[in-house]
Amino acid sequence: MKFLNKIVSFYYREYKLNLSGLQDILTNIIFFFISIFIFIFSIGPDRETISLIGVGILWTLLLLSSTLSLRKFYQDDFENGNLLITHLNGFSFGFIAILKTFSHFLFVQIPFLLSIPIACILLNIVNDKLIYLFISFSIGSLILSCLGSISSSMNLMNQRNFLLGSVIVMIFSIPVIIFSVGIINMEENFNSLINILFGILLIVFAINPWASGLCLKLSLENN
Amino acid sequence: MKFLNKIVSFYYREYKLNLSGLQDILTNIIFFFISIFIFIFSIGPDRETISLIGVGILWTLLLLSSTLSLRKFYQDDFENGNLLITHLNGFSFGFIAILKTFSHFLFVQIPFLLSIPIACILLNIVNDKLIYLFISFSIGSLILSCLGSISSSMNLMNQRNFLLGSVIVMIFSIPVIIFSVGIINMEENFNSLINILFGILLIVFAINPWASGLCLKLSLENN
Amino acid sequence: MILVKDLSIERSNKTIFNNVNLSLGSGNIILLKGKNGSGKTTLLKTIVNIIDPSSGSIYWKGKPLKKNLYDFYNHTTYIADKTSSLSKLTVQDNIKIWKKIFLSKINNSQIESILKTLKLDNYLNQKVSSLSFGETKKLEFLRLIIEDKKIWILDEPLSSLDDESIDIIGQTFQDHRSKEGSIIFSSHQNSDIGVTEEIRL
Amino acid sequence: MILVKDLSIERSNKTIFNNVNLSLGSGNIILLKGKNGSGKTTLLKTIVNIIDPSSGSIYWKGKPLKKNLYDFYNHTTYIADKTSSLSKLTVQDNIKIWKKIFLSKINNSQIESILKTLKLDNYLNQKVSSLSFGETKKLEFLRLIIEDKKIWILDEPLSSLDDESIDIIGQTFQDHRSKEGSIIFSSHQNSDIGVTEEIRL
Amino acid sequence: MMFLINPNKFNKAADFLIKPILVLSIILFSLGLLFSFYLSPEDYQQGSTVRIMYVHVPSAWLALLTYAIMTLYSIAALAFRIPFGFIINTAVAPIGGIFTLICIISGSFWGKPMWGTWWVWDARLTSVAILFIIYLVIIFMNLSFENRVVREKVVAIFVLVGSINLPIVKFSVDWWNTLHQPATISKLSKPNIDPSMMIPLIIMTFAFAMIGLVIAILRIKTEIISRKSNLG
Ligand code: HEM
Ligand SMILES: Nc1ncnc2c1ncn2[C@@H]1O[C@H](COP(=O)(O)OP(=O)(O)OP(=O)(O)O)[C@@H](O)[C@H]1O
Ligand SMILES: Nc1ncnc2c1ncn2[C@@H]1O[C@H](COP(=O)(O)OP(=O)(O)OP(=O)(O)O)[C@@H](O)[C@H]1O
Ligand SMILES: [Mg+2]
Ligand SMILES: [Mg+2]
Repeated sequence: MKFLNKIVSFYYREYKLNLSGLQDILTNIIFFFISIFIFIFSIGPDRETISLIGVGILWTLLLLSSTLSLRKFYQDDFENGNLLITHLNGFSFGFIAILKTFSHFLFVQIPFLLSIPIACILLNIVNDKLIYLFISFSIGSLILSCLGSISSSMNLMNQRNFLLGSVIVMIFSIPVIIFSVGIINMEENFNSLINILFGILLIVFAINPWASGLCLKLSLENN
Repeated sequence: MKFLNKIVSFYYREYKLNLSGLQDILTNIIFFFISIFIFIFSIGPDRETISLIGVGILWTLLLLSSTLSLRKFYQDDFENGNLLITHLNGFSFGFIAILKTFSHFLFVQIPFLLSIPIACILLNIVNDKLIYLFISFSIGSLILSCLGSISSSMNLMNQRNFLLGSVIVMIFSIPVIIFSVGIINMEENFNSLINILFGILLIVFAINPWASGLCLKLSLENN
Repeated sequence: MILVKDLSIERSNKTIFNNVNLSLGSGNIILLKGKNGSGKTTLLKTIVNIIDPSSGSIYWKGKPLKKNLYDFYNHTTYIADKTSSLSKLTVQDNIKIWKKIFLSKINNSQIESILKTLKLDNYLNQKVSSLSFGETKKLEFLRLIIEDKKIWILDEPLSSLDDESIDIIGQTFQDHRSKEGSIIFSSHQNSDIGVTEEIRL
Repeated sequence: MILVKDLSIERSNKTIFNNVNLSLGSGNIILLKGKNGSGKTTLLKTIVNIIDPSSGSIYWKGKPLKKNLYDFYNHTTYIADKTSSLSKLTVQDNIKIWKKIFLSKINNSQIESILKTLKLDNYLNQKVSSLSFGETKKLEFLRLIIEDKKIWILDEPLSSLDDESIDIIGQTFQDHRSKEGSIIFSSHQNSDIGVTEEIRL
Repeated sequence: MMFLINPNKFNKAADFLIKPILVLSIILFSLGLLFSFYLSPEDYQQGSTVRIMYVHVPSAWLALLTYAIMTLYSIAALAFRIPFGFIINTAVAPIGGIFTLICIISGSFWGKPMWGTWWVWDARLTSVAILFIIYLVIIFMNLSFENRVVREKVVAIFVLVGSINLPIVKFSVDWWNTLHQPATISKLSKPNIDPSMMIPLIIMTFAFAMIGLVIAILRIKTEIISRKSNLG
């Protein structure tokens, strides 16, 4: 009970923090929409092509904008000592990683997921695909959050080369992207593909607390 | 002479900060190419489609990279007091803004511009467009640097209305980019279009030191 | 309750200190002294298990610390030499957040009275980033009251404070001691704050 | 050389201080004292023209400061209450950068000897982020030597330093004074560091 | 064979072997150049551009081989706690990266006359490009992580995960219908390639391998030294 309460208050804190960083989220979303406009303009008014590549574009933009927010993942908490406080407050580093991953999903990815319907209208993606899109996007963005957690905790130990973490995330997300784009275009065996995606999610989800936790501990030790 | 020397050492410092060597520039470039890969993976290997949206992809990535680095623009220097030191070292705030904008252009945008020719090979963009592309990209990225300077200096003030302001500045980049994307596809009146782009550059370039300088001064005052 | 035995620490192959022993019982106030770079912060961090010692061991209630870590954390407040309040939020918001995350049972009037003694009551709606250095530091001490733990581990709590505030902190230390609490803190200053033991590094 | 006349400052409609007067001539060492939040940092920031005063004026060499700002900056080193060294870089890199940006004519052997007296010579290749709090603070003082200016404006230079380092700083202050330099600094501590005037806020 | 997993033994073996290998590599390389530029025939379809093959194919093979070696050593290092594996990873990655780069560049120069473009997004080319990026990331990880113990583990894990890409590179031509030349030599029983091209190819492959080996030995030796003095 006490533990549950602590988790709730953890999210209260995250909420307060993210709200004050509203600008970052807005910047991400604006980036997202500007990019969509860019594509629409560069392709021209040919609606066929747009809807053909729309899903791919959405996926790429999802990935890119989650790299945009990677720096926020642990960096701030690490620098102002709140990572340590949270640990001393009774959360193991692995568990902090899980909490933070969800928080990233909640406060960064969800706003995106919500803007997907609008993006679909712009990109002329037919309505009956929307539900597939949504499911695959939710799973995919959770995967991205997990990968992001790992790479940005690694980045704490490597304060010089910030982009390296993002590059690693992106390499690992290539298979995810291939599968997820495939899902939309192969409606018949939707289920088996989504299962694969789900499998990937489970794997990264299991690795995440272990890997991120280790990196967090080491980076605090060396600070 | 002394002043010139100081400018040189300003860039020495920026260099040390931004790039702890060649590897950082290279990581930047890798990031760029991986993003291209991801686009290709999600869109599919069809050469026609790729060359159709190739320019769009490049612009999106340019936008992404400058959004990614927005936070580095003034935030770090502001927080660790180096903004103040630079000012006390004899640079007015407006001039600091100019220097910083160029530094952003140098260390963030230039690596991109340099990798554009290779990217064009990968994206199957025909050679004779390359020169147009290059010109419009150079101007466009300078515009983005100026807008980035304004918006991230506004962001320093950390007050709700200014947060919104910085987002609005971001929105200004929409017409610029859309316009520049258009340039490539309208080769006939390239010259007149590039002149318009150049005009926009001059305007933001003139506003930048004034607006950013003011924001920097105010944010230091209220810190 | 805390027992440190023959603790040695190396970092990047440099020995920082060797064979430190200390024991912190209830009602003790231990002052760590030493030159800059002598390893005070390192020692305190080792006690809260952020840094692994090269040799030696730490016990909590007779058991090795690592075995019993979260129970130890449950009884400990650690305040580092940097402040942890969120500078973008107001003082009030920070207090609210602390109250939530530490599941504090302190009621508001108590907090108000403490804020008043610390002279922070006028700044409730001010952003932490615009507080003076000392005020941020004093704000940090609120955590001691909000967390309400037995053991306080404080890194340079007295630096940058005016004499009046130091007296208030000293008062708080004595209160805590009379409630069987224990404190270990580092400082460069000599103030008579009721220290029961002094350890030099 | 610096003359502050009837300076008052308000922030967010709160008066922080009223009618402060001071004059800093060559060879003067002024100590600012006052409680936490009394406005010491604010006063120093006003003197270096980061904060605009609500009323009153500041003169530099007889002329209003604003008219003559960059000449003033040319003669002034300001060290704030936060450190400005870049924590990702090593001590050596930081020194190198400072030497470049301040166009310093100090040669390396001089810097080495200062590093030795400050006991920082062993840390040249260590990242600033892994230095102890006091060591970072001492590193900051190198700027005084590297910049080599007439007027030093220092915000709480003595906090978190051990007695030995404080003595060294005191020595440096006296040296500077004998070279007709002037210093204004704030502190909560009472150390006999050769202060010529004390101002209470 | 202990010299393959023990730094000290490796050092001794390397001191003994390095000169012969160096000599051998010089001989093989000049021989290979001679063969591929003067003694081998032009292809009736491709003309003299076929000579690119003698650079392209060996470098491609060695790029793959290097990664395979790194994978094996990563397994050894992680599963059997043989720290020599970490040394190999650090030392050998740049060599593999350079081979991959040579493969890509020579392939592009070959592709321009053959396919009409420098680059197409077919499965083999894409997977090789990813291989190159994986090499680069490994190199940069080695350069930029500060904590050596963590860095080595992270790199080794990354090498292992990245090895999924290896079979994709190798078999992409069989699995998918691609533009790229299918394997010709792998069918050992009956190579459908002319012996006059086969000989220079094999000589060049060995020459490349020997050159790579010389650089690798030197890099491994410096790596061992820097680990001992704890500089890295
Ligand atoms: C940038 C473009 C290219 C890349 C990245 C590339 C990559 C590779 C790789 C990785 C291999 C080794 C495959 C294996 O061991 O089975 C290979 C072999 C080969 N490549 Fe390429 N290649 C490229 C372009 C070309 C072109 C344009 C041609 C000629 C039309 C070509 C002809 C060959 C041949 C004949 C082999 C030997 C196949 C064998 O005998 O197994 N490649 N290439
Ligand atoms: N990661 C590290 N690598 C190498 N040396 C380190 C590392 N972290 C700390 N040190 C060194 O350990 C020593 C002890 O540091 P510590 O912060 O414990 O000192 P301290 O007693 O708290 O000093 P102060 O009074 O200045 O706060 C310092 O000399 C510091 O440079
Ligand atoms: N932007 C602001 N808005 C409102 N009040 C402010 C602002 N900035 C500073 N203050 C207030 O001004 C007062 C003076 O702050 P200052 O930092 O000058 O104090 P100080 O004398 O340096 O204290 P310390 O000894 O703690 O460093 C503080 O009470 C602070 O809360
Ligand atoms: Mg300390
Ligand atoms: Mg102050």
